[in-house]
Amino acid sequence: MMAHDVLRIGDFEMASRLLVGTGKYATFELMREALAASGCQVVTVAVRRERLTDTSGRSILDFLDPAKYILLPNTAGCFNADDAIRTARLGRELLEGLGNRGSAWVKLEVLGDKKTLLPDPVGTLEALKVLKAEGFTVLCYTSDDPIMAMRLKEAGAAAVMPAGSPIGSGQGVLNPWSIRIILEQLKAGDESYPIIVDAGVGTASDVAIAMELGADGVLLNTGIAGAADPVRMAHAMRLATEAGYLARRAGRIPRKLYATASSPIEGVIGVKE
Amino acid sequence: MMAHDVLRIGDFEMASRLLVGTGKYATFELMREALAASGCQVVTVAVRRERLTDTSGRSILDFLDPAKYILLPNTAGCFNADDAIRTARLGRELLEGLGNRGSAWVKLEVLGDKKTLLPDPVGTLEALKVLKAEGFTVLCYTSDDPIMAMRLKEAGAAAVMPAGSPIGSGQGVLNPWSIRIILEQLKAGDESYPIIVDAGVGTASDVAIAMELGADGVLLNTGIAGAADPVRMAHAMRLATEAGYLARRAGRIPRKLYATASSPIEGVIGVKE
Amino acid sequence: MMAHDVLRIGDFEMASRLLVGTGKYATFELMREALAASGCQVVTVAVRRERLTDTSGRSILDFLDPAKYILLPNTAGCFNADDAIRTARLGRELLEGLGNRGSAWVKLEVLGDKKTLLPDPVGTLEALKVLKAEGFTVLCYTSDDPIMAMRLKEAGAAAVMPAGSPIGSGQGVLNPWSIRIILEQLKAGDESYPIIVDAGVGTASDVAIAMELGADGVLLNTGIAGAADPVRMAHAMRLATEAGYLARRAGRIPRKLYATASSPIEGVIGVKE
Amino acid sequence: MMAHDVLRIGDFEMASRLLVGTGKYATFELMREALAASGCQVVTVAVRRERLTDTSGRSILDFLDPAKYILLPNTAGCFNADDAIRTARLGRELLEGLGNRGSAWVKLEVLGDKKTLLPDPVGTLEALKVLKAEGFTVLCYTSDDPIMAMRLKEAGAAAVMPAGSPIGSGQGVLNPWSIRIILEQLKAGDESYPIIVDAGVGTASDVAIAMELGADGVLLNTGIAGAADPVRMAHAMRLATEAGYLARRAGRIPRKLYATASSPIEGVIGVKE
Amino acid sequence: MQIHVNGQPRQESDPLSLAALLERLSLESRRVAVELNRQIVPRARYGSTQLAEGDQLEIVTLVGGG
Amino acid sequence: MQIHVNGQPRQESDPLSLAALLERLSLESRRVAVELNRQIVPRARYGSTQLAEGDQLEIVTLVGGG
Amino acid sequence: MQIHVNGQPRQESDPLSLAALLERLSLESRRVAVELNRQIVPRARYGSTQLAEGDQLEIVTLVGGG
Amino acid sequence: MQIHVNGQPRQESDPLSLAALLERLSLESRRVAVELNRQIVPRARYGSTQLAEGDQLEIVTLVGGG
Repeated sequence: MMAHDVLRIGDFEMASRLLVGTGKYATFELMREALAASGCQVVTVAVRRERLTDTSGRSILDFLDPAKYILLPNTAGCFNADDAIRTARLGRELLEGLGNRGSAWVKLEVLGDKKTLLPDPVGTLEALKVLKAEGFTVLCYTSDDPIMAMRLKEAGAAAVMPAGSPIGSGQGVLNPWSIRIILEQLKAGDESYPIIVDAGVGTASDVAIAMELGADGVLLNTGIAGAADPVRMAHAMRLATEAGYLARRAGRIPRKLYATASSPIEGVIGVKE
Repeated sequence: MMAHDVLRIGDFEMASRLLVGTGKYATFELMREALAASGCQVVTVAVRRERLTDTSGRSILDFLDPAKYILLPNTAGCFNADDAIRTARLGRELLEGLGNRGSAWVKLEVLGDKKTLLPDPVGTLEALKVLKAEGFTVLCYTSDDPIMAMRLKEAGAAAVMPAGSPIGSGQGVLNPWSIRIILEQLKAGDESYPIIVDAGVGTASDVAIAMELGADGVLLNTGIAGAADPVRMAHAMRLATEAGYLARRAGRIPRKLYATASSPIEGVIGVKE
Repeated sequence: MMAHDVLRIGDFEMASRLLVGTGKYATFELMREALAASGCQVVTVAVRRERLTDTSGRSILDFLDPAKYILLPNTAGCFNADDAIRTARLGRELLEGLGNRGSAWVKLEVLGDKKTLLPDPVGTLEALKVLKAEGFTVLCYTSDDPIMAMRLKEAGAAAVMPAGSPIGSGQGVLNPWSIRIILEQLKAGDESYPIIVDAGVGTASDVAIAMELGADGVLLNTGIAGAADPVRMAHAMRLATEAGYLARRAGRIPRKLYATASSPIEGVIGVKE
Repeated sequence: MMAHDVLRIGDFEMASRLLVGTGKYATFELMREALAASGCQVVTVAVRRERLTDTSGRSILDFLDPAKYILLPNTAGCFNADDAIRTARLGRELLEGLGNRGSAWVKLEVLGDKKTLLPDPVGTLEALKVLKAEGFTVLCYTSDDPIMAMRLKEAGAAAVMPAGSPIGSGQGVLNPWSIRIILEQLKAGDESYPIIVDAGVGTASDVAIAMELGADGVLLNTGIAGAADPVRMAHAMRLATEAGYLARRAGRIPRKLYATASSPIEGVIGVKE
Repeated sequence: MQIHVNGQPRQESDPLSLAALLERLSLESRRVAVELNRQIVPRARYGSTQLAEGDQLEIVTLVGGG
Repeated sequence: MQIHVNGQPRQESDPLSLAALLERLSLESRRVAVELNRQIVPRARYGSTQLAEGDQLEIVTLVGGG
Repeated sequence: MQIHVNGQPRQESDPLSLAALLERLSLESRRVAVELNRQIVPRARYGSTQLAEGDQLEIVTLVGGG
Repeated sequence: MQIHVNGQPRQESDPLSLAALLERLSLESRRVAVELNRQIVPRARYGSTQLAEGDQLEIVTLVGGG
């Protein structure tokens, strides 16, 4: 139905505007089922040291059909530009080894603080420039600071991903006004520039709100993985993404303090006319 | 998928939890298309005096397939109990004439004021008692006052329909705390008692929020009919109803001020272990 | 300072727009100090059965200087019109015995439910009519339902006192839109009709918001009595009442999505002109 | 009253926690009257090129009693670090010439964009380091990004001044959660580190909310200068600052969904005991 | 005779049955409901119901509403 | 005789005036109000009001409230 | 000679000291600060500072701001 | 010789190629990426890469993340 409405980020195209993380599921089987229910085509993955002992032998890769999903490696856990750059390179090497096209892009996270996991603007900008020069398609996780978002776009980010609220906080979009400003400023004269709301989503309405504001997509993980029933929540998130996307384009009615009748006000019985 | 999850109001059962009004569409054809896109099974209609001159000859009834929709007559436009009672009886007579099973129920509205179109609690309670005695299955439109909602249930309302905000205002659920209290109080020991959020819905996320609060359904009209593209908005509303319903049952993550990592915090490169 | 701005309710005049309850203080001495810090002139009191055994012998009356405070007896704790009427009469009898002018008025509360302590609209209206006929100046505690508020005014309430949120909940004004509608509707063509926001106030900004909406005053109890430092909070509430009252009349700047410079934008150094 | 509660920023001490701007008043006389009503001790001023023709001959300095006010020069209007640094130096030179102690500090603004007037994090950090090295006491205007606020503190800012919302927007504190995080993070183990909410304040309750969150002070200009009656609004802002400050320290009651009676629930008449 | 239909006065020559009036107004009886002097007239009795001077009629149908 | 005061039964020897009862309960009449069988008794009549078997009394005072 | 003051070109006859320029512009030296070719000129040196062809001057004062 | 793998010291007998080390750790080369002294080693060179005293290795793989 929305074939003409695919989301484009760099050379990547996706029909689903919901991007889903693969962390924190009770089992790989549950993750696989939830991802299927979410209808997503892009899944994020993290790069971590191999455990050198008691490896279960099971790998997440056995549960992510490469024909079905594009992997988006992130630099989660990095608290400075250098670690993020090294992690991005290792992610690319890994995905090339797997022949996965996700090797061409990265979700850049340079975190500023372990308690908030909010991004460090300066470190993110620094790492972006290096990775961009190395040919990466860089999607930048950032705060909802409109100026920082603009600086990242100017520095060559393929997409800017403002946080609705802190990672895993489930608070949804805490400051819709900032997201609106980011959308208006970064899309001015460049309507198709992709803005993805990343992090903080707790439930379906949070996703619908982000899409209604005009975001091109939503990336989430904990909202699904942490739900009591991740598969059902994944389904809810998929529907909410479409609902918000359609509502945005359908042109909502304005908000008013007072009422407007939906039934005719003339022709009521008992009135002398 | 949700066959076991039908919504029951009196003897009526409906798989769709979205109830849609038929007012204010540019054309009957557009209305028919929007209703189809909404996936609703119940549509509200109003009772009005026949125009005795220049009747277009076209009737809304020619655009509502009786095999597909249950009609729910309302008493919109009535500002006292007596007019509402008479209107309800006329609606029943009309639907019986059409052999439509909707003759057994009515959406009771006794409005208090032309500017807000908010319900008159006293008049509504009075009309409810009379109609209930006459065998009607009465769905009561009311404000979000929890005590009034309880009085209406006690007086025999088959369903209570609190307004999220004034009719057609597009403000969504202005006071989710009141709706929560209504849900907790009226469903205490009676989980299946139906509460439908009626009026004020402006866009998809408003519907999702109402369902996430625990409402059994949403009734709306202007949010769809008044949208720039009613068919697309109807589709959005259908998806949002399901999204909110699923999210409610999926058990959302709690809201927290601070973050929780979605990627593992151990095993990041560059760390001495 | 605001001598020309006294608040009038029936024949009562008060310079302070903050009305304070006398319940739930740790000691009578603390209550007296907090009331003094609040600057209030009207204090509410409840009518209760004399304890017939082990009376401490101490009475609240010994801590309320009749020269300083007008007592406003309430009907708190009554869950039907009859009990409220009897309680109001007993309150009048008590205040007459004390020669306190507060005998002429009453804060009418007919509660609908022990858990929410929200008012019963029907019972309140019924009791109002009886007490009004008996010559009482009746201040009606009610929900934020605009139609019910109008019905109470029409039935002769000297003032309508909508709840911002449930008594003692500390949630402040949960639905400012409803309060705005109440203010606009009840004051239309009758600007001086008194609307007092009663119940739910948790902190100073809640009071300021209520006054900025256009309320004529605020009545609170738990917000002060339940604070860690009631005397300091009483002082804060007094200042917030004046702040909100002044701000309302000062004509605030409009809300805008974007910025407007407060410093001149011309004459910055380094620019070729 | 709060002598022990003076606000300290670097070597500066002020009893009033409200800092007020001097821009956009209709006349210097009105400004002087509004500043007096605000009770502020610190006023911000901008540095601009002398008009070389038709100078009215009147200077703002004739309306700011140096015995009464500490001047705080800002770098408003600068869109890069270099201009901000030069402007700060010129401001110092000017105040030294006037023998005003305000020559020792500066309110640093490096703006990122003419439409939002939001701060440029990178440019602000760069200018801060230079000015700090030159011995300035630097107060940094910044967004509500918690990480950026921390970076500025780490780089030696004497105070961090997050925006509640865009300058002159009158939207108040759009994201209280971010301000809370900033306060908790920057004051952790350093309780007296000053955080001033700067910009966006529209009315008295906005100020009270900022102070209740735990801010050490509020800086505003348009909220007063743009009001219909600036002197009255200045008075309201002064009271709201104190109200919020006291309420914060008084320890507010918790927020609850349900009610708690303020009158005793026992001893109501008509009950068999 | 004069009767009132939907709040408006009409001159009609009697005798006139309700069925005849509806026909004259070209209204399909299946799609209307009728109140005669505040009492609903069952569809089956439209033919046998004779109208009289001063009768107050409400003839309604279904329209779009919310 | 048995009377009820504030919902509780009490044995009292009659004759007993309301004033005497209040004294017995060491209640200051200026600070109470009294309902006898749902009718308020004006303070002036406390002395002349004799209580009888089965009387229902409500004796109230003012307490802190919001 | 031509100099630039606050971004605008001016023709002035030299020799001209900064103090003389300020006087010519009727600016009170106590209430201005001056940048000459991006270097601040201390107030004490206004008299001894001679301006030359192409000099860039910024002469600023304090105005209302937030 | 001593090398460091993922931040931990290991004793290994040389000569030892990277490929051999991976085998010893029973790691599938297709599913790891390796940094040797902060330089990524292309998969093709695992066999020809000889490890030496003090080498710092990072051996990583993909895991779930958001």
